[in-house]
Amino acid sequence: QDSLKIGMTFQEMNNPYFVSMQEALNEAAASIGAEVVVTDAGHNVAKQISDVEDMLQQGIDILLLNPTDSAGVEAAVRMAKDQGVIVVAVDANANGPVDSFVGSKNRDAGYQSCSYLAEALGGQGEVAILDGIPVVPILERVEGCKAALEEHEGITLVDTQNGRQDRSVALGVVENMIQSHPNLAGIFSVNDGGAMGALAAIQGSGRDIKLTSVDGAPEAVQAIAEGGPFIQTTAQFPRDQVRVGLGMALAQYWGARVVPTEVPIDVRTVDAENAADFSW
Amino acid sequence: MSHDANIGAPAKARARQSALDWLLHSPLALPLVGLIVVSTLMAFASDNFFTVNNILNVLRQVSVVGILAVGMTFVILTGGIDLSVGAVMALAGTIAAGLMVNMGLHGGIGLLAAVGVGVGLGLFNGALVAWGKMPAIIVTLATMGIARGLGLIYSGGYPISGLPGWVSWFGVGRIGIVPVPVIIMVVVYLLAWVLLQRTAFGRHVYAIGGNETAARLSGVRTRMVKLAVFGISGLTASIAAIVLTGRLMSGQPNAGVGFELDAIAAVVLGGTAIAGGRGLILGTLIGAVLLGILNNGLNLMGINPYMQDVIKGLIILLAIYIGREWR
Amino acid sequence: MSHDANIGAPAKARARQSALDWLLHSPLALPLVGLIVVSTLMAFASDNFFTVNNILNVLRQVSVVGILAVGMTFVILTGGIDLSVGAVMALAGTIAAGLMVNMGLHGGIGLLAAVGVGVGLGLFNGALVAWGKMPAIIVTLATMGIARGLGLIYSGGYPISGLPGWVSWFGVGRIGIVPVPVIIMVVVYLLAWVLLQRTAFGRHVYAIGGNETAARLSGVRTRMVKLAVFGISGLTASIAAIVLTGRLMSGQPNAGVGFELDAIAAVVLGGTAIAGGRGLILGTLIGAVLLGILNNGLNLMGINPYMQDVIKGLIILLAIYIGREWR
Amino acid sequence: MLALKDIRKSFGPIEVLHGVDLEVRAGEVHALLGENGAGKSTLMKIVSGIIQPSAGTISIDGQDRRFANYDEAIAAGVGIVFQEFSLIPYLTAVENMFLAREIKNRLGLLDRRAMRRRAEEILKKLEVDLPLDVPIARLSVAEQQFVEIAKALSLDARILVLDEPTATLTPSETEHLFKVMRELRAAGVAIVFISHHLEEIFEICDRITVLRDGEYVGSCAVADVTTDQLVEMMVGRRIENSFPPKPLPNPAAPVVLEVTELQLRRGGPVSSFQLRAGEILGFAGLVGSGRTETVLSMLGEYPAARCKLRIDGAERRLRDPADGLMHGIGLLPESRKEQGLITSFSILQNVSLNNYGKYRRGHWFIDFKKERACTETAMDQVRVKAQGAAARVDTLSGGNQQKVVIARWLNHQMRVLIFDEPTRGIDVGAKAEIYQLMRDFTAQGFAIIMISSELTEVIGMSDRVCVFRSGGIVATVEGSAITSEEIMTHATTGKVHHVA
Ligand SMILES: Nc1ncnc2c1ncn2[C@@H]1O[C@H](COP(=O)(O)OP(=O)(O)OP(=O)(O)O)[C@@H](O)[C@H]1O
Ligand SMILES: Nc1ncnc2c1ncn2[C@@H]1O[C@H](COP(=O)(O)OP(=O)(O)OP(=O)(O)O)[C@@H](O)[C@H]1O
Ligand SMILES: [Mg+2]
Ligand SMILES: [Mg+2]
Repeated sequence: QDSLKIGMTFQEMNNPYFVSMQEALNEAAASIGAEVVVTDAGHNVAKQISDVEDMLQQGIDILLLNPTDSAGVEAAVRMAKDQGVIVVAVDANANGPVDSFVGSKNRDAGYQSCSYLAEALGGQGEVAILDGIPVVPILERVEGCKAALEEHEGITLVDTQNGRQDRSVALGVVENMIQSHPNLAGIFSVNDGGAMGALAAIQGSGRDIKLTSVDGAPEAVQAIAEGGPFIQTTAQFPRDQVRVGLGMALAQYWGARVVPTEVPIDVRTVDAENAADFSW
Repeated sequence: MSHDANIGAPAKARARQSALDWLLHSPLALPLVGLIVVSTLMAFASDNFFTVNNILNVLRQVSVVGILAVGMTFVILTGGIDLSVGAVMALAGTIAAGLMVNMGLHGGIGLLAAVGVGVGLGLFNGALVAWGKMPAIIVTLATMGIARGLGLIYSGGYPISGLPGWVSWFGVGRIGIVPVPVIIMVVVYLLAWVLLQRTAFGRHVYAIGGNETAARLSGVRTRMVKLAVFGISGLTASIAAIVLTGRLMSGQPNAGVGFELDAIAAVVLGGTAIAGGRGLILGTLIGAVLLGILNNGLNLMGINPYMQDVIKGLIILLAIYIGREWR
Repeated sequence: MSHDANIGAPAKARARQSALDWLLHSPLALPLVGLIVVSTLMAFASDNFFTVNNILNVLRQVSVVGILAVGMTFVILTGGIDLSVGAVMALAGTIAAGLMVNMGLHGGIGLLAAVGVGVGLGLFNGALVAWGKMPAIIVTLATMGIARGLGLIYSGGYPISGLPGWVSWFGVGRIGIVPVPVIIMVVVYLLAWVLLQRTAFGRHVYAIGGNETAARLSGVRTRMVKLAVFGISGLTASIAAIVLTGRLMSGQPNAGVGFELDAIAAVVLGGTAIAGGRGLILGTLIGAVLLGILNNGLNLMGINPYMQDVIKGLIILLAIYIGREWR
Repeated sequence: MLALKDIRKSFGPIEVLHGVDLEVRAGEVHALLGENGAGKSTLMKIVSGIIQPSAGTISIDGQDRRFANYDEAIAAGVGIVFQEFSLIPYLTAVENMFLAREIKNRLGLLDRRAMRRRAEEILKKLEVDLPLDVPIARLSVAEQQFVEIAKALSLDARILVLDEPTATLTPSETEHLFKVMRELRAAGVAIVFISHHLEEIFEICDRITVLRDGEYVGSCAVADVTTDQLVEMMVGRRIENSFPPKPLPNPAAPVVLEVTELQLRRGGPVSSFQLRAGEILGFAGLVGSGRTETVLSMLGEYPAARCKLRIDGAERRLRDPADGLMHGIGLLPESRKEQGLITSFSILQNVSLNNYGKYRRGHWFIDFKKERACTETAMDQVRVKAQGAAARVDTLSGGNQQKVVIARWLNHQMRVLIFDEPTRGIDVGAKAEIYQLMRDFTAQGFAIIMISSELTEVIGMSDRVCVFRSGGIVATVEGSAITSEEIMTHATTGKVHHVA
């Protein structure tokens, strides 16, 4: 048989987070002489299932699955397993007989960012959440954030709006948030894409509002290093996720029978102090 | 297909009556040429393309948009448009899943509820267009927002999973080797063909798209017909919802974003005039399959996803450009 | 506005000549009523709404879609549609940013490149529609995919940041207290008004939407006019790209997804007939502001985002329904 | 059988029918006469329930009736052929005829064979041979008119309204129609017939009712009036000698336009003709003989298999009508609604549509004052009856709409005008004015091609006549040879040379 064939389906690919994942995958695959097929679901579960079906037609051996939606891709997981393909979920888990799941501790990430925000505000003031597309990792971040905020008596959550993780949408949404809450002191964005829009809105308003987020995207890290409203992001490790994920899959490919079903990847705070040294 | 059915072919073709001639002047010429050209290209580019397995695979992938495109064809034939189909489908699927999972209701009720939601919203659109005299594009744009919002409110943003196993039959089941969604799609197309070509209602659909005032003056109940076509669009959206729910095994309030554009593309690639009055349902099926083959083939060829958008766009343009000569 | 210029208002209004009367029979009546009703509602619901600050805020938010809607108005008046504006805008912005950042070219060249990309793609659409005789909806749908793909290929999926500081002037700068994007938008509208109401070209735009065959047979160069309207749509997309790039301070290949639908909604809410031939550019401005106020007001009121979609949809329906009486 | 009493109708503040009476008996053909805009079509739309009267009563067989829509009128036995077509372009003739009244089989599905049979019967009665399986958009205007008539006949109406059915028919086709009308009359059907062709009135009608400006002028038996009296009733004045005198032929006049080779489609005949300065060149022929297609091909609007033409002796290619305009060639199309007017525009905007060069201010802008002044002059020239230059053209009567399109071209300095059925639907008074305008135009050294299916008009106006048959010119007649016999002989039996 010819060389090992790895398929990876991404929920989206116009986000540096997933683009860097793909880069790490290509490097890793090149080092073992494997072939890589990549698809972009564009946040569309139905397309993601079709993409997986098409990859199965191409005879992949390993499927790295970055699900658009955990429940929705179950059919794809089952189909892959039926054809004897090894399935590892990356970044977000998938329902069904997944061999292993490698992903960030998203609840922790939300918790860390919002604790940081609350402390930076001295435990006092109004904060808002800039929500995103309702998928499990994002919902977990919001959950973690709320838990952190509740630990501070003086902090009130005054608004939750959806920026759809999109810079241009978030910009408008946060502008309105700022208008409607004259005392707003802090914003938590569920990801850096939305945070960059929020940052533009805060800077445009000239108000003193602190911003935290999740991801550790290069742009965000740079903004944090420069100082200003964007004070912290809880970094994930997309390259490491895919490296570990591929490792899990390969282990099984080589015959390992006891592969960890879940490998949580730690997250780490990036703020003005360590931003200069951080990159994915 | 009979000649009467073939609206849009010039007189000369009839006179000569040869089948090839008829085809060349039929509105199906474009879609067929596109289909053949694209399939041939794909077959050359990828060994995996022309296998029974992959062809069934493509048809299964096409089924959801293909079913949506049936209702869209009715609406477009009357000169309207329905931008809400994707959102209505998502809402219908979400509510059906919700009723089955959260309320523990019998599955049949869930499916009925899906149909009820789809047809209900379709009739809502239709009533506003027909009696409210509002432009379809803006009515259905608004309904699209409303349906998405309702779906998210109903589900709280979470997808609804934990459906009874039999639901997956609609999405991944097979009868013989033929996937169930494909069979459902074919049945829907057959019914649509009968309705459009063999009933008075169908003639009225074409008549309204051709000249609404004249149709009304001739005694066609234009408002009822418009109400009905939007109802049909809602119905096909809910059938698509059932198939999709079976495929995703969950209710997804966010599913089907942009499917309305795919459905429109299928209809127009299928040779139906966007201004209404001319077109064949068979063309829509070919258009939908064409789109499916593009998606599938480009994936099989392992083309960079960014590049796929560009190539897909160019091929659609090319297909329409070639087809234009035959009109 | 001169009466002669006011294509689409019925004759009677002219005869009586009272301003109120004219307004009631003008296609602007609907958008104005909508604007007033919605503003009043918002003002009651939120104290923050009727402040100078917030009104400028709304106008600034509206500017991008508002500028896109100008080109869309031209296209829709001829009976076409342009679904590619959002994607063309994103591509123009991305390429401009890329040229400034990666190639270190002078900023002016970046802006020129944005305009070049926008106008170029617009003319591409226009040529296919006018000479290729292809339906606008499908041509621009294909261009939308192509432009998005090209943007992603060019940027590799990363946003392009690190723009020179002066670029932000276009997005967040102010002259006096008035934001620069608002000024740009107003200038674009003024130019469009002059073009549509004061020049032969404008009349030809309306004529093509009213009856293309008649216009062509009487010697209007319909193909050139169609080419031009798509070119204008590309131009306004590139102007919107400059404003957006200034607001985001980065080139975003995936910016503006769905903006084409917002622009269409603004045009139609503004009283322009989707079939072409009738409408006023001022209506589009009102429509765009109306949409902006809805977004802003619902946010100010702190309404659950899912609920906002529903309310927005219902208000749009209501506005069009009320307006319909005046047509 | 049908009696209308004191019918009034207002559109907004303007009353267009000021108390009109009409009585039609079973088994008679009743002519409804009046100038353009007199209110004939409006009255007939009231009879058929398409619009509602503001006041007055309609009674059928002595019973008061009120129709909320056309369907109710049909149920009461009323059928109408509209002045403006009410056909669906992409449906076939059969489908159009049975639209909303389809014959169904036991399953509720269409019984297409039965409908086809019935359609063939009706068309046979009319002695027309139409392709039945083709979308009617592919048929000529006259063929469409027959579909329209057949559609009304298929209703088996007891009261049949024909609103200018002959405007698009040639004499022989009109004869077929009259034959059917006579049969219907014998069967006791009451027919209301509207036409601007007075000789037709005398041929087919039993009694007449005349309207003038929405006023009821009177009714009488046809046998009791002369043409002159009739015209005077309609117009309120006498009209002399409708065709202006022809100038002497001038063989030395320069050829302004020459078509050296024109083949409409491969395998068809190749035609050529010359148009001289100062002449009116008539194009005669039966319906569908290719006159319209010939001029549209010349202008680049239709793709011809071959087309070579010279303008002022220089070889030119016209890619579209805009090129024609540039070379001073203008076209008045045969179907005003589909091809002539922008119905959402005012009269003013329609007239100035292709002539903004005239109203420039600066390089770019429209001079509204000048535009209005010029338009009003042109409107006066053709006597458009309207509330003003700002009125929307879709509120005008059919004839007035036609005049607006004529005004558009008078407003230009054109060297060649192509008039395709210029007086279709125009009343006698206005016709004379249009004829005079055409002569004035050629007297300035300009030239006109006039396509007309009205033989008297062709004979009365043309200096030379090209006769068409099967897509090509089979003969050109001039001077005293221009007689109806000569033209009809060529049009029906002329030899066509097919060229590969
Ligand atoms: N919808 C309308 N709104 C306003 N005015 C109208 C409308 N329809 C008709 N009119 C006016 O009513 C008058 C009568 O028109 P009508 O069409 O009945 O004339 P007609 O006698 O049939 O003329 P023609 O011989 O030219 O067909 C005209 O002055 C016309 O402008
Ligand atoms: N749009 C069209 N497409 C195809 N064939 C057409 C079209 N219009 C007309 N024809 C056919 O072309 C032939 C010539 O039609 P044309 O309209 O030029 O005739 P005409 O002599 O002007 O007669 P009239 O105008 O009185 O109907 C006819 O046989 C007609 O059926
Ligand atoms: Mg009339
Ligand atoms: Mg003709």
